[in-house]
Amino acid sequence: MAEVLRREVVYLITAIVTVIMFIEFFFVGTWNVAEELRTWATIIANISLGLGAVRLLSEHAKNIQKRRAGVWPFSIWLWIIFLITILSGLAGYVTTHDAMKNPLYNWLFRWPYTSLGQTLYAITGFYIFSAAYRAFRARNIDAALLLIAGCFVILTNAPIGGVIWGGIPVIGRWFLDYGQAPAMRCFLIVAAFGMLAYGFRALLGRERGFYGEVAGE
Amino acid sequence: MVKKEEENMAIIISGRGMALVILVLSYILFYVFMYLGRKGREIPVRTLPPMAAIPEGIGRAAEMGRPVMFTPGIAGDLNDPTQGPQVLAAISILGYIARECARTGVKLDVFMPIPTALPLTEETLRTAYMAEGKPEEFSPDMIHFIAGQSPYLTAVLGYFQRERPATNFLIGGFYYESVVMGEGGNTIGAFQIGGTANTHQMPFLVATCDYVLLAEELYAAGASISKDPDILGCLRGEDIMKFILIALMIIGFLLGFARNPVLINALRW
Amino acid sequence: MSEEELTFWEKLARIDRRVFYWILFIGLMIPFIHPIVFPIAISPSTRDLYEGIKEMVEPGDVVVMNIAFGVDAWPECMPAFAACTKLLIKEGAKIIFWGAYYDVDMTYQEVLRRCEDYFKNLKYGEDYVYLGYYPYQEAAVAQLAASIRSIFKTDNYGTPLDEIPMMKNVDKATDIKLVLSGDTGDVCDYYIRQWRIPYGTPVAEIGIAMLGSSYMPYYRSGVLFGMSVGVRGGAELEKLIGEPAEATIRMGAINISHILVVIAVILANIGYFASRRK
Amino acid sequence: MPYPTAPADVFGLWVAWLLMLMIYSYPLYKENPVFRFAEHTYIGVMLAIMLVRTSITTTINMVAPPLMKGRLDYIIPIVLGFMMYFLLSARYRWISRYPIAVLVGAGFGLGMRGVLIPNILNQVISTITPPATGAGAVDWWNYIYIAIGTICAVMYFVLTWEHRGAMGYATRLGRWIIMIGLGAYFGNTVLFRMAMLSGRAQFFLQVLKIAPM
Repeated sequence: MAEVLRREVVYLITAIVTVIMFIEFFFVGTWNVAEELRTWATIIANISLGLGAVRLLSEHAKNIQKRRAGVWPFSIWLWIIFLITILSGLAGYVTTHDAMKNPLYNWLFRWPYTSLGQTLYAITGFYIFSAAYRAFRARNIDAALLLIAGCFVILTNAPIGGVIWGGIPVIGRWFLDYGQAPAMRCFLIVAAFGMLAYGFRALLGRERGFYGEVAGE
Repeated sequence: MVKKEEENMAIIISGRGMALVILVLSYILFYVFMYLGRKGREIPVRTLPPMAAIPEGIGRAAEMGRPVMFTPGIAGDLNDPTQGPQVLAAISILGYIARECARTGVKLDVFMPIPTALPLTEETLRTAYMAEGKPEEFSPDMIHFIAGQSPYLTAVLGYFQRERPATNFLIGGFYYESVVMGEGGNTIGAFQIGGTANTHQMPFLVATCDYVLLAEELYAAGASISKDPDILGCLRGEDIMKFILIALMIIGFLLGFARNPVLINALRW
Repeated sequence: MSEEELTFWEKLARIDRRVFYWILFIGLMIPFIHPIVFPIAISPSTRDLYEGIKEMVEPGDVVVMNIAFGVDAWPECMPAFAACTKLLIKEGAKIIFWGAYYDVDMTYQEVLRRCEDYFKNLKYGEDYVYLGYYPYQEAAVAQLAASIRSIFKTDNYGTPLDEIPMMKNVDKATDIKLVLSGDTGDVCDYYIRQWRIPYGTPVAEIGIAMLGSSYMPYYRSGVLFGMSVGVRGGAELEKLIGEPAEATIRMGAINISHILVVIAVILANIGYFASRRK
Repeated sequence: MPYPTAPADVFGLWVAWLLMLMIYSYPLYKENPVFRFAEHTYIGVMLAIMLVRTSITTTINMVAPPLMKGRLDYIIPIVLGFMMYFLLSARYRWISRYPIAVLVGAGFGLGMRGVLIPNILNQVISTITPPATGAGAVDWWNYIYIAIGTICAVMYFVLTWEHRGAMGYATRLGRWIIMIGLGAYFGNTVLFRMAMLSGRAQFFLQVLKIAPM
């Protein structure tokens, strides 16, 4: 019985929810239950973040406890800044129903948080540079095509490309508007089938890899 | 929904009929070939080099005495329609990686930024170590959770240079972190296997990883290792669907020269 | 092969990446000290966006501006977003702002600041309204299409939607003339699937450049009526509405960085062929 | 944003500037304690902000109004959400599978129904839609290129048939088409990344008052 509860019932719930989503999509009628299930899913996902928080904080607590070399002082700092941020945010929320109204939380959000976000988001600029440097080498026909398409598009996006040679934006635009279309279309199509098949197996309860059961066993 | 009065007799929402046909047809084909596969029918499958390279990557880590890193990207939660299935497929592959690691005694670090996927990841690792007869080597501490995309990326970058993993697996639903992790991994000379179905991240994984699972290959990866008849059968079904689509495209392409919209209208049904 | 054996040309293929990083970061600063402006051509997708808005929007129509980018993506997304806001106001549209990012408040404030001259003649609640944050999920976008009030009971400042003049008869996707979505992720996909397909609401993408590639099939098949591609699209829109601003200056930095990338790629290939000949 | 004047904001601006340099010490130099400090600051702040914003504020906003109206069914997702925490108990870990089953079901259901029209049908339709009347030779060439290219690229992903004979040629062409697509995509992304990085370079100068805010 316990086994059934642990496995079959779980697969059954997955399948039922999937089918409800299908029915709502294809068939005429009002399917409030589908909408409600989606809201539930959102709520569940939101609540589950706390689980991650427990994990993350306990990992750093262990770092401190074991005095892990090179890391533990930073783990202490992580705890401190976490507590400051969450307490100020909660204080704001409890008193005014808006965490942002707490000046400390607002400051943390406005300066360290957004700056770090922009910084990390922009760090890709460096890495895409060196990735191009390493990957765009004409080792064979495949790589040469990658290189040619990439360079024309790069020079097209920068206005200076058209100044260097008038043909660059023409060719580059062709790559952007048409040249890449078949590949993108193909990825969309085959990824869709991949998902349909994967989802189908999950629907039948035959794809259990992600439920911790090793495939093919 | 947005039904007009006069269409109230219809059962299927207009414009979605053909979608239903595709869905049902695919499912029938999947089922038929799964059934045939179970009956013992041989279905050949192209080996996927990235999957074949997994033992090599883990062997490398064993030789160098360094850890292996796995991360599924942070594109979306499990209930996200485009990313969720990719994350699940990645966790399935993680199961295989974890078994290899358990067998060879290589330390495995999993960076999992998706809280809802934590239980599945833990279960997968636990089962993998159990299957290899080393349940005592599993610990939930192998799984590192970090909330938020950019902090997760920072933590992985820091980890790269502090622990210097020998092999990185970047498999799952990625966003912008793909290029940074890929290049960050290159800096420390790691062997890398990537995989995603997000078209916008494929170029970066292709540029930075040694092997990449693209689009459908991510979902099919299990087949090339396990030869599981269910997965193989589905693959055969998918291929037949592709041929059907190709046939439709050829017919439609030729009709296009005659400007005959009959097929297009049929597909819009 | 040890360092000593490498010829000059071969070393070109193995330059330490940090050298590039330094050159790049310093190079990117130049245009902000001394602007470098080159003429810019308008791409078809931007033109379709511009003309689509001009054609479709009649004074009084309600449109949605979806903020699906964070503060981190301002340099890329904000110019086009601000330019579209200006264009919509010129066309007499009533605008609903909402967003799927934590920091949507800051982005909204910045939009107001950048379009200050336009907003000063408008009245909050009658000409534009800010509803705030909704969860970054397809389910939420689907619900917004069915009923805005199922997600937003009030605007961001606590006023019930029914008490806001411009929201009186607005609740469903069909009440909205069009949606412009500034994205860094795939929220526009949600609008395509949950608004465009079932309800036919026109949708256009005004987000980051890489989405230009992934949404190109949608644009080509007419699912998106127009598209502005990243900061370049922003610069084009600024030219179309005749108000050069941030994006126009930023294109200078784009010129420098793109040339640097191409130079690096050329060096890499010279080095690669030199070492292969050996 | 205008250059701040309030002391707290000026301080914040400089903190932001320093944190940026701390993070960039990683690519521009290497991993070091300064980077580690910024890394841990970010992880801690982000976790707290996400908890406040997502787990607490949004959840309460989503759950409280219907509960107040007597919609007791909204207790279910809360219970399901907390069932996730059974992961922390060795004995009742399996209970955490139930909420996940709902998430996985919603993900697959929405995912599968969502790909049929935009990913499959629309792609086929736009591949076989001929150029409008009055189209020139270039439009017809693009029509042929996209159709043949898409067909060959899809063929490249056929996994259970050997790529031999005519199919071998088609799949090789498909591979080239895919490479062109990836290259163009890569090139296009450079624009976005550089725009972002230029934003940071601009910020670097703005804080020093070399460039206007």
